[in-house]
Amino acid sequence: MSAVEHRFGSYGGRYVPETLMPALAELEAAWLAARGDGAYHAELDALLRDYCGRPTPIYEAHRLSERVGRTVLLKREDLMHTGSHKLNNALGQTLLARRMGKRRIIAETGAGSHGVATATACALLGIECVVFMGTEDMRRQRQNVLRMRLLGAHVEPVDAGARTLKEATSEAIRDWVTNVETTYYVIGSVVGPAPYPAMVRDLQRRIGDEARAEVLERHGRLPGRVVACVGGGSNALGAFAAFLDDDGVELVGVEAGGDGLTTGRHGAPLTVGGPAGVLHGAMSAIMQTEDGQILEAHSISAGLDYPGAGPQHAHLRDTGRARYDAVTDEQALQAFRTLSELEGIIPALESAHAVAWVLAQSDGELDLVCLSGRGDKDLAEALDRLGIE
Amino acid sequence: MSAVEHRFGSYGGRYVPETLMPALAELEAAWLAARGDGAYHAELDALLRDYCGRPTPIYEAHRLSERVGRTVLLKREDLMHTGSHKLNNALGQTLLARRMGKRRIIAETGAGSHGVATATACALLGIECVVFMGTEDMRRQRQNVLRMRLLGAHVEPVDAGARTLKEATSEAIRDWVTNVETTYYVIGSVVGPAPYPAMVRDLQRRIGDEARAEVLERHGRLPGRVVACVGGGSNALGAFAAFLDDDGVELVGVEAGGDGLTTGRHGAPLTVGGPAGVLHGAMSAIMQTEDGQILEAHSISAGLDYPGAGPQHAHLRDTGRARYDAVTDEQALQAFRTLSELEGIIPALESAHAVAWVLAQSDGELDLVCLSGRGDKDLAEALDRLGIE
Amino acid sequence: MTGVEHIAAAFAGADKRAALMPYLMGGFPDPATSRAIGDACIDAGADLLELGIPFSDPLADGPVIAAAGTAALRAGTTTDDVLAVAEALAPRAPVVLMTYVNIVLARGVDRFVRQAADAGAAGLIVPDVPMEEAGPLLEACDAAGLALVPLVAPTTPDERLREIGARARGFLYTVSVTGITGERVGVDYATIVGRASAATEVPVALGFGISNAEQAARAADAGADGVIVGSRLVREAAESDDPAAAVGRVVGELADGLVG
Amino acid sequence: MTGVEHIAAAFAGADKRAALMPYLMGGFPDPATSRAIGDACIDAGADLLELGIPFSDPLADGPVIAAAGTAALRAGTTTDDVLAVAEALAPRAPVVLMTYVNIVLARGVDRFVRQAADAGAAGLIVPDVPMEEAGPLLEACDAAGLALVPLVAPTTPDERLREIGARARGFLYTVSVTGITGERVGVDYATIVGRASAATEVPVALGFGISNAEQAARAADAGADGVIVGSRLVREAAESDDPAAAVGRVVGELADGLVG
Ligand SMILES: Cc1ncc(COP(=O)(O)O)c(C=O)c1O
Ligand SMILES: Cc1ncc(COP(=O)(O)O)c(C=O)c1O
Repeated sequence: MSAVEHRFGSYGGRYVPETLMPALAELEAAWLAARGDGAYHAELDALLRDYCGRPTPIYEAHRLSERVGRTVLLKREDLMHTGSHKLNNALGQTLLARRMGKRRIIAETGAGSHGVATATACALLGIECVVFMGTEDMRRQRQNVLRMRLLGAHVEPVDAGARTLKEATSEAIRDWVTNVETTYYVIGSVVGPAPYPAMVRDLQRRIGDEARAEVLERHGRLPGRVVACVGGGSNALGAFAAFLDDDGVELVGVEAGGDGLTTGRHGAPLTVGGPAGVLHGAMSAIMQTEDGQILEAHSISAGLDYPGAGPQHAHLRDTGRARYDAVTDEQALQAFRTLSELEGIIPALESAHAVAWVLAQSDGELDLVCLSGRGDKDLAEALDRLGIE
Repeated sequence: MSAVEHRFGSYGGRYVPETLMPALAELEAAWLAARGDGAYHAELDALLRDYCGRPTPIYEAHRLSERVGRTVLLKREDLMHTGSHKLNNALGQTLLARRMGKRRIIAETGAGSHGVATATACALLGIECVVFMGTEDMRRQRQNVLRMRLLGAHVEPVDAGARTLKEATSEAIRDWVTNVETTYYVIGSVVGPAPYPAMVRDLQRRIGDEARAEVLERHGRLPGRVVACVGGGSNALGAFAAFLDDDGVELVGVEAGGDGLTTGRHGAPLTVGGPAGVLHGAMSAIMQTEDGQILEAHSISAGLDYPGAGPQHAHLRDTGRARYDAVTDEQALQAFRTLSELEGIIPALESAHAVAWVLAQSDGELDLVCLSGRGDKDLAEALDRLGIE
Repeated sequence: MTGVEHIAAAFAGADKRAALMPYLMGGFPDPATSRAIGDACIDAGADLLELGIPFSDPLADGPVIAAAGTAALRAGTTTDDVLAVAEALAPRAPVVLMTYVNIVLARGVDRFVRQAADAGAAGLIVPDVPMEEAGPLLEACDAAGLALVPLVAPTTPDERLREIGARARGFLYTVSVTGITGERVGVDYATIVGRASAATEVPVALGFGISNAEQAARAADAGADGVIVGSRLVREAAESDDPAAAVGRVVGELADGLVG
Repeated sequence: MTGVEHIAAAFAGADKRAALMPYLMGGFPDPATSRAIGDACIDAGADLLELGIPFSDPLADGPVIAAAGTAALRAGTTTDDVLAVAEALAPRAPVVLMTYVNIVLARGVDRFVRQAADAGAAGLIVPDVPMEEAGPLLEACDAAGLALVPLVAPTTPDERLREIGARARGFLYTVSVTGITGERVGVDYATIVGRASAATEVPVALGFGISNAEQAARAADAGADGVIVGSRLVREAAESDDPAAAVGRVVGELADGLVG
């Protein structure tokens, strides 16, 4: 059994207050034990199948393929229970928390997908749940706030800074520092101090494993490209992980271009490529000032509205194994509409970034796109911007 | 190959304006041909698998089972693409419409589930779509109105009567009478003139077929009871159909009890059991005055807010093969909350009626409940009534 | 004289190129006024009357007639109220009741037919009872001498048209357009009437979408034995302060168009 | 004299039962005032100063200090501004800079440490750099004579406490509670201080949650070599019209509690 990676090249690490260090060590040990425990996997596998609806299908999007002149396959994480890939991770971690005897779970959320997923897993297992969420995100993802409350979770509003995911994450970490002995912190993406980036990736790599096997079986070959949106980067890394050794498969992470990279109003630290830095416990690509102050990200999509990205992505970028690009709010919005109209699939605004990227390419063959979630949560906001209704 | 049933005992038939009779004959012939055509089934099966996410899982609801003191299995139609069982039928009919060369599709909708499903199928196949919806339903299921519009469908507001499903259906039929040569009418439940009740049942019986096989395999026996909510009755009949010959399996249809059966404000024609009548083209159980005027139904759940039910249900009731009962708005609302809190599954308010019925029973073993849809569409309305937020 | 004979006599005795059959909604705007409208129609030259019994969910009706039915129901109109209107008008002209099947079923086919016949009605039109579902109703009507008038549509294939035509009583209600009742323009009547006439022994009356004297005249030119005008008159009744006079005036214009 | 020596001398020379170390946020409410607050602290009996460089995402700070940092940044405070405040105060008392690792990394570890040392700072606290990540920073600090002060928490196991204690420079920052900075009541200091003292050669300073003279005295009673007071003073600076005077007054009270 391999160790849990702490570093990916020079990225990653564990930059957290001393108070948390023993908790991280305990978590790592528990994860190592669970990872090697058949009973843990059996329970997780059964829930992913019977409760979440895995495996999710691969759908060949005929009309979209026709539009772009090549075959596009969609990995349908939007069909997961609760509506996004986030539950793969939240369920895995919540089962882990129960093994560790924790009776209280906290999480941060941006779009609300991870918050809903965590609240769902906590309801299922009967564990107390507190979700930190920026008040701006509470406004634009109100549907998910209601879902969390109905599921019995407490949504803790965070009113600092831009009132989005960065601030919610900081507040969750502060809560964890304070209540570390009773509390398990379910991080929602491949970010944070070790062992989170590796653990969340492993819990999400089912996306890639399923997709790789299915594409091979159905198409007799691997995809030319695997494309996924990158907020923290968990759906992308979950998809990429299975293909890392397949040199012929291009891996493309699509970040939030916001108003455009030149405006500074975006959420594309990997694409822009400034100096590395530390945010929320790990060294990685981040958006920052010369002095090292973290910048506010901007994206129409709350789940991508984050100035950092997972450390393994920064490493995959530096080594050239994956490439990162950004699409603007406007492109994502149009892709949101295009996929709805052409395929009858309303994607999450996050996932719409990956679709937009595919729509913008003229080359390639056999694109596999991770459709990380459904867009019900984004309807009001997006339709307002699209001028529908 | 058996003929398409026109009558179920004395129920069913084809009570429509002469203008539609040739169209119904054409439809029946097309359906008979499609039903026997491997290519039609191959395309439908592939879409149900890759596009919709079938088979849907059977989930053993542990905490709910503990609460009621026996095992409860949930057939997870809430995990279907678009969020309910309605797409099984809408997709099957839309494929049929394309075979028939129709370029325009109309549908009625109450909760919006069938409207969204039809709009989705039409987007997928590139067919024009008009959905009739009562303005009261447009208000309480606004989320689904937005989804339909985004999918490119035109939502036609119906302002007559109680402004709910009955009026929307009447208006759709009127449109069909007028545009019958170009237009295919996708009815959303096991109602309407023949061949609709039999055709929609056949398209929905996948629910029961999958569930029966899975329960047998996993539990080595059949369920003691199959429980499903009944609006028009398509999810219930889809579930029941596979078990009709299994005498030991009790079949229970749960209607909308509204404010209570004695108040007259409900949607429970099968349970109440007055004289049969004709609504929307078929003889069946309906809610009516002594003079034969159709009464307005009442239910918190837009999808059950209908004064009729499918003719085969009336027949199953009369023959004693199935039984019908009702639960009130308040019971459904509490079940909506209970399932959310105990299992992390937010059911559609329609489906919550079936859950409420199960919660109210003290006897039985191995209940199979058809969870016909997810409750995202009902959040605002239900939380308001529950006093959450 | 049975209802069937009454109708036949009215077609035969019409002093115009085609018999004129106004439609009125029973109980709209209220029972007494609907009776007065019926009288005014007869005074103005109507040869037969079609009298609607309002139904909550009238699938074959266009917006004008549907709204009148809703208003009649809201005002408390019952089936009995409309039968009473029929009874009052029947001595002056054949009254053909028009309603939906659930109204008939609610009091039972036999009882409904008997009461209609007792009230003096001459015929019955039930647009949501096609040939296949008509059996018991046709039997009961035949027994009571009430003419069960079937509808045929432009979509009805020839073969089926002949079957319906063969079973038609009183007249064949020929729908001039696909669709619901309502005023329309520019329809070719000749083909439609020709097809219907070839398929039946009874008179052919054209309805749905005829709203003025010119259209009525065209229908007669096309060979129709009767012309049914509905929405145009119901609209008049709905919009006027003196419904009977207003409807009578329009019926007079229509009658003029059919004379000579 | 190196920073390490400067700190050692301050602990050794403190005229109280424990050295008093106020925390102030550099640049809050503005650079000049924060300097005046530092002076007032020294005037009122502070033995050392902890000087915060504001950071946008201060994970270890409670709401009061976090808000002060946000205000300082919004007012335009830069790292250079705070180094200038340090430079001004350093001649009067050892100044220990406190900031987060990204601020250090942004200008490069070596450059940051050199500039801090050049400004006369005696030590550096970086709460999000635990032992495992401290390597290069410790090396650079040692080379510059700057004391890299580590933190230990109640959750730190004994073995780990000894490892950290062995590598502590200047003093061991002992966190009195799990959690972030902020005022708290009713914590048992004796165990915490005892454990820390047993694990290190350097002085033990207790911080997080100490907000009044009575708590400070209890910390001294428990054997702490130093007492750090933060949120209480920052709150005073935030709420008063004359921050320097107000902070000075509270520091005076705290100092009194540590005398005798
Ligand atoms: C549907 C969906 N996709 C993607 C993301 C971005 O997260 P990640 O980059 O970790 O996949 C989110 C975050 O909320 C999301 O909700
Ligand atoms: C989720 C759901 N379940 C059930 C129903 C009721 O329909 P049926 O009785 O045909 O299954 C609806 C109707 O909209 C629905 O949306």
